[in-house]
Amino acid sequence: MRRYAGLLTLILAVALAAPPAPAQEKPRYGGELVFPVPSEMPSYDGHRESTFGLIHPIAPHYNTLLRVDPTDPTGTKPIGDLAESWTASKDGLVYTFKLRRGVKFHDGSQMTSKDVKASYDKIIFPPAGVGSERKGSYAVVEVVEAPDPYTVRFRLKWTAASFLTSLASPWNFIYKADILAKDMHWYEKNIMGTGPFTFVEHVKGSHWVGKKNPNYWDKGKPYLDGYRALFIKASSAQVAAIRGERAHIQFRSFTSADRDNLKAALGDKITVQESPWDCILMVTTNHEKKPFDDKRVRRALTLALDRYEGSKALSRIAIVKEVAGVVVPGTPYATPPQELEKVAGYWRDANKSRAEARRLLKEAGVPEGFSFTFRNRGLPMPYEPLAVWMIDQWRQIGLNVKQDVVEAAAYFGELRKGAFDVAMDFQCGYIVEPDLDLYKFLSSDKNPANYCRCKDEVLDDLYLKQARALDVEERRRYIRQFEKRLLDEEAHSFMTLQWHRIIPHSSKVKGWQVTPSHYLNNQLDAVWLTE
Amino acid sequence: MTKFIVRRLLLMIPTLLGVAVLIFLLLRIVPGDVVEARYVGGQGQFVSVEQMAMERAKLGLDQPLWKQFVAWMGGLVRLDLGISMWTGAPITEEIKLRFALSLQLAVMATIVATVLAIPLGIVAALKQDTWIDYGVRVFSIAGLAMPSFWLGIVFILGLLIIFEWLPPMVYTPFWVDPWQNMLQLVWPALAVGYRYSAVATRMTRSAMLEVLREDYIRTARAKGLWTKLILARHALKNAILPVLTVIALEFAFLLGGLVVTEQVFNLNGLGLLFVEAIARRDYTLTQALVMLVATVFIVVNFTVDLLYAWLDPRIRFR
Amino acid sequence: MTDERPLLEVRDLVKHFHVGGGLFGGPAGVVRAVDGVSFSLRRGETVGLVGESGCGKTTTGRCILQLERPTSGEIVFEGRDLTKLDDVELRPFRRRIQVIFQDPYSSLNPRMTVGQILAEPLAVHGIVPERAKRETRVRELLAHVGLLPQHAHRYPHQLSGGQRQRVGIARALAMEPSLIVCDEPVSALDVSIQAQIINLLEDLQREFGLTYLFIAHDLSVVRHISDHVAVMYLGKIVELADRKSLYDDPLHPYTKALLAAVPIPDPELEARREHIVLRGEVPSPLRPPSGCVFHPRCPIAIERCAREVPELREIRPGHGAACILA
Amino acid sequence: MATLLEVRNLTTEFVTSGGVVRAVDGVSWDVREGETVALVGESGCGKSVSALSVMRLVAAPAGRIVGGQVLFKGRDLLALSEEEMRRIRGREIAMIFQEPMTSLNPVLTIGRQLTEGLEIHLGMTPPEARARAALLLGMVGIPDPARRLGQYPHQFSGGMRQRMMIAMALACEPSLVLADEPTTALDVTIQAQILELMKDLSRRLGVAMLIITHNLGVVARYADRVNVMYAGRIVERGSARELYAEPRHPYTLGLLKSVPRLDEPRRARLDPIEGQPPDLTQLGAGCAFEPRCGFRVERCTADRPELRPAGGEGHVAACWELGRVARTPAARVQ
Repeated sequence: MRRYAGLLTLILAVALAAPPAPAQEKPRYGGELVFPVPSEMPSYDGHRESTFGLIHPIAPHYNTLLRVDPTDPTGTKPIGDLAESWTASKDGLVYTFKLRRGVKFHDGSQMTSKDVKASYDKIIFPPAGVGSERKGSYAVVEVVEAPDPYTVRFRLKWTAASFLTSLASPWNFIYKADILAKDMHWYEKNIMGTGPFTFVEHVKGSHWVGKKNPNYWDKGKPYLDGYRALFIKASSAQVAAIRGERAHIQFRSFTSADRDNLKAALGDKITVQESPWDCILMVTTNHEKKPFDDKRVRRALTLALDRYEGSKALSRIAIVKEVAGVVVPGTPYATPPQELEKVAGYWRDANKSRAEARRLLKEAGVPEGFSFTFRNRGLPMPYEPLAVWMIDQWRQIGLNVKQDVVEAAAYFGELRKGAFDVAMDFQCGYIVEPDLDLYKFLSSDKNPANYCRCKDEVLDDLYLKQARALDVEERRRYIRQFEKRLLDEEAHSFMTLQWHRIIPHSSKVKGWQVTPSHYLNNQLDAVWLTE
Repeated sequence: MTKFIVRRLLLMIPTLLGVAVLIFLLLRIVPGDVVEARYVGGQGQFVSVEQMAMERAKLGLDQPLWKQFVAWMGGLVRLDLGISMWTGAPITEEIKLRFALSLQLAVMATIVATVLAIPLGIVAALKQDTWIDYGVRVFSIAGLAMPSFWLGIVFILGLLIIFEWLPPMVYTPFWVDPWQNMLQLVWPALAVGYRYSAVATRMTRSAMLEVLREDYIRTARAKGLWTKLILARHALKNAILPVLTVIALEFAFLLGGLVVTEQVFNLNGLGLLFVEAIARRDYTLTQALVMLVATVFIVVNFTVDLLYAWLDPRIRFR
Repeated sequence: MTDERPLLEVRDLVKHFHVGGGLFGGPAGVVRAVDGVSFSLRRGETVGLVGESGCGKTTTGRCILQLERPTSGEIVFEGRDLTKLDDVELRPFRRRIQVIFQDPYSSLNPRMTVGQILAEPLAVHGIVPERAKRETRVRELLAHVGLLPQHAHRYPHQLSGGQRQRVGIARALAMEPSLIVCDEPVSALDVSIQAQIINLLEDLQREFGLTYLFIAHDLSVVRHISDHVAVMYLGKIVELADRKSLYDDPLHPYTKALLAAVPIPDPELEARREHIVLRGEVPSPLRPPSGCVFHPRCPIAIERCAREVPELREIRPGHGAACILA
Repeated sequence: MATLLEVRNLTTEFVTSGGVVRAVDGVSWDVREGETVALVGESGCGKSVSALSVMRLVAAPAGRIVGGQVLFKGRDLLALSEEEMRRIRGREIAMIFQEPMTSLNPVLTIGRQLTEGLEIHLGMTPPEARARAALLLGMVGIPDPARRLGQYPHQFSGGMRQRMMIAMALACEPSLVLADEPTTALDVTIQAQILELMKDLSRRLGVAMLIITHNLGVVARYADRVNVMYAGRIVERGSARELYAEPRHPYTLGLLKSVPRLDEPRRARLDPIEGQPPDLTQLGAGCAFEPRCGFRVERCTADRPELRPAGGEGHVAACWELGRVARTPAARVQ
């Protein structure tokens, strides 16, 4: 097992270090990429939905204004998609984009700036009765302008470090303005994009088929003749599909056990790509419940968790691995390990942490054997193993914790009502960007999705500061401060372990790079099959 | 007889109404709703309370319960199932394909079960307490002991390891490509049918044993009839009645969906849809599915009664 | 027979069953199982109720036992009209009227020993509350019905038919009843055993001053055991008399036919006897014939019989018959 | 009259949880052409099993015929193949059962159940068989036979069903009918009808009959000769007149004395046979009736008496104390 772990680290290192498709290999044309999708989209409208079940089958039909560089393993570098180039004003409040020419919708019509404007207006300023999932994350935008057919201009209310990245959101499909003008809901049930693949069919619960767009603006692409997404809910059936070579790749993640089985069965026919995953389970305390209003108690809770040992054990059985702060490790704003080790709960010496935790509890007047209920969401992976681990960790500092599992769909309703002492919470990013990752921890009155029922103006202020800091180093500093305050000093919420994404795919699949987000890199324009 | 049929048909209305009220209320007692399920969790942090209220209003979830119920009933009366709260698509469209699959699987599994159960049951009864009987009993107990999804996994692994082959992953309707269709469905039908045959086999065996002990069988033998004729004409028609009930109820259960088996074979059937509809708090879809399954049960029951009457004159001429 | 007031008086008892019908139709009908039956039992005597299956004799018994609530009529037992009492008020009376069934096997719990079967009612009704005394009482009861103490440990299936019927009798006796309804108590038993049980019933009657309503279809048995006999046909009593008068000189043509139909175990006599064989079968109580219900099968029926319903009238002192020609 | 059926030393055993039971223990009896013979006894004495053994319908595997011969028209039925035996059943020897309610198949029409024997044994075409079936129903006194053929057993009353059973038994004009308690389940007036019908038909068609019953009255009225069975053996046989007038076996005597009779003055008290019927798994070496017998002597416990002459022509009884029984005043029953 130890030997194996070493091997995994090696695979991981390779995966993170080098793109899997070396430049010298010449892409081959043709073939149909088949991939299982573990979830299915409710509607087709990316602006409205939030499941990867939409991105995986639908992203290949569309382009976005910017996109995340598909060859960047950190998934953080915005590059142009429909935008050919862009400039930002000195004050950082105006962004001007030049669009590519000759981009056509699948119906043959030309894509122009009015389509981009209409799409972003729908996302940022939806008319009454139109749902937009991410309206809140574009609060900075004052107006979107289309001064000429190939220019789009965004005017911002304040400076935003993350603005370009946020335009690379995989959700922000560019729709056709004429269609939106007639029916804002049209895209919920129809597909009409500019992407590398055109829509063929969708059979509910069964599959989704796309075929090559011969008139794609990026000449020479896509390489595939088409793709077929199979909606397969059971992971065993997904694994069987890969195992039986009925499918090439599943873009979300498998477990380490699945990876090992596939590798054992198919050997070289399987290539494994892994990455830290921009999803994390964290613990939220309810400040309205005693003694969790006392930060000494909250700190004790996080100090009790020996994350380094936990990582070793849990990574074998659950889809978690990396010990991380508020930002995914390996990405530009991630906390360097030596700094992370200074944060409470991340000390290398677990005994020291536990002693400190016990001291804090004693100081706060929490008796030995104090018992409380830990609310957990009724999902097996990775909620269950993590909770079991934490309860054991807490037992070691003299706390007696009972788990109370609530069915998944009812769970957050309960949290919102504050019906808990300490609870599991969850955050998953579609792009690695501190604005998205930290927003969760704003005061509860600013973000009701922060269930701590707490107010922390210092954190709110730090959030704004990092969001507006255009200098990378300055922004890093604020993020570190934010992290120190959130996880250590106040410990309103604290992290468990970073999820870990494992993609064992057919070795025939080339031109696809794993990133920390399973929402990214699904346009499939550069993906090809060796045979 | 006509009166009997009309009466039974009319009795369906209060039964279904009762089911409707029950499922309507049960769904709303469970915490959480479709808007919650959709926007909260993962990335719901950017969704405002106002937007959630708007979504609820759009789905009519802000209406008083009785109004929601009346609206639903009104639709049902017009045979309009409404739209799914989750996908926004008409429920008929959501159910259609899955129903076709579940129906076909149920029919096939029932055929498998019947084809296995009736001959095996008869043979076991005729050869009571011989090794043939024990063999049949072991076979059927094994069927009961093995969950069909487990048998399904064994099938899949077997096919994969021995033949390096997997059944098709995607459902092809029978009328489009019968061969592909069969290649996919024959395995789950065997796995499920085998399991369901167990009960029917035992029922056939015991019914047959019971009938063979009846006085009228002795009368038939005393008349000097051939053994085969006694079995076919005198015994089977009597023994088949309880078997029929078992098989019909199994058929109704099968049609209600086989959640785990569907997952194992990746079948796009009603079972998974059902589970997902409930998990997503898709009230309209769940309600429609419950009504569908309830109707199926009632209709199957009714059909069994009619078959009973057809096979058993004591009921027909009551 | 010392007490002048009858122990039980049944007046104009009617029991109708509704069949079919229901929420949305189906052929509804009324079965007139018992249609105006009156008779009385004096303390210590036995009244035999004879008739063919479906004549209403068992339903009459069930009404007296309050297992069925009569449609109308009175059942006066020990001075109280049972039909007017509610369940609570009935309870003491239920104990005082016991029943012996035809098939003792199906009326005995197969999972209880004879001792338990007999002790249970003693405990439940608080007749013998102490456990130790109950055992003594069970032994006493077994002795009364001619069983041995060790039979208390047997299960019903370990007993012969006659022994089971003895247990059934002991169970009825345990309640210290004044009236026992015997519903075909010997017809399921072997010939050689029937006589034992009949003798036992007679002995018990003398010893405990019991009153029997003896329901049976076997006319010779009824003759042996009864003081008075009522003959029923299609829900009605067609003839009612003391034993001697009824058997020696039956008045109703139905009674005559019944008596003639009973084969006598004497080939010489049988060869000489005149055999009246009744035509047809008992009509359905759903649609009883008009007039005298017996007229379609009656060998002496005249045209009037189809119109007039004959009343049970006293033809001779203490001998009534419901026939206009009697 | 020639002997039609002769049963010699027939022995039939059943395997029960209590051990092997000899339900029929070396029994011999015969039926002559056109005659009515009775087999009388209480439940479990082996009278029904005797008849079923003749038909070779003893329910296997629990029951099996272990010895003896059944000579029918000179052929030993026990030596026939199953197919040969099948051709005899219903064609040469027919059987009528006790329970008309359960002995007819509830899901087949009366017509179907009547015609199938005709089609198989007599090779009739369906229309021919149907015509004959209607005729048969008429013969057994079922009105409107053509319509009734299309009906089901539950639409018939008990008496009508038993008529139907008789019609079925007589369908192929057999030479022998075995009637197992044919009237026990019926009401007195119907019982009389059915017995009259059977007697009449047997006389008219010249069919020999074996009537199995526990009812001594029925026997007295209809049988020419009587066999009394007790615990699997025949204990007395004789002509009906002699057997009733001068019973020689204590059991026969006891039976006759224990029933109340309408033709005699009411007795104050019945004379039952004391004790319980024997448990066939617990039989000793002696006479099975010994524990209940008022005439028993020492010898009865050890030695089983065989049938021996007990009076007139063909009157035999199996008792060591025949003489004493004969001298008992009560033995002259009337």
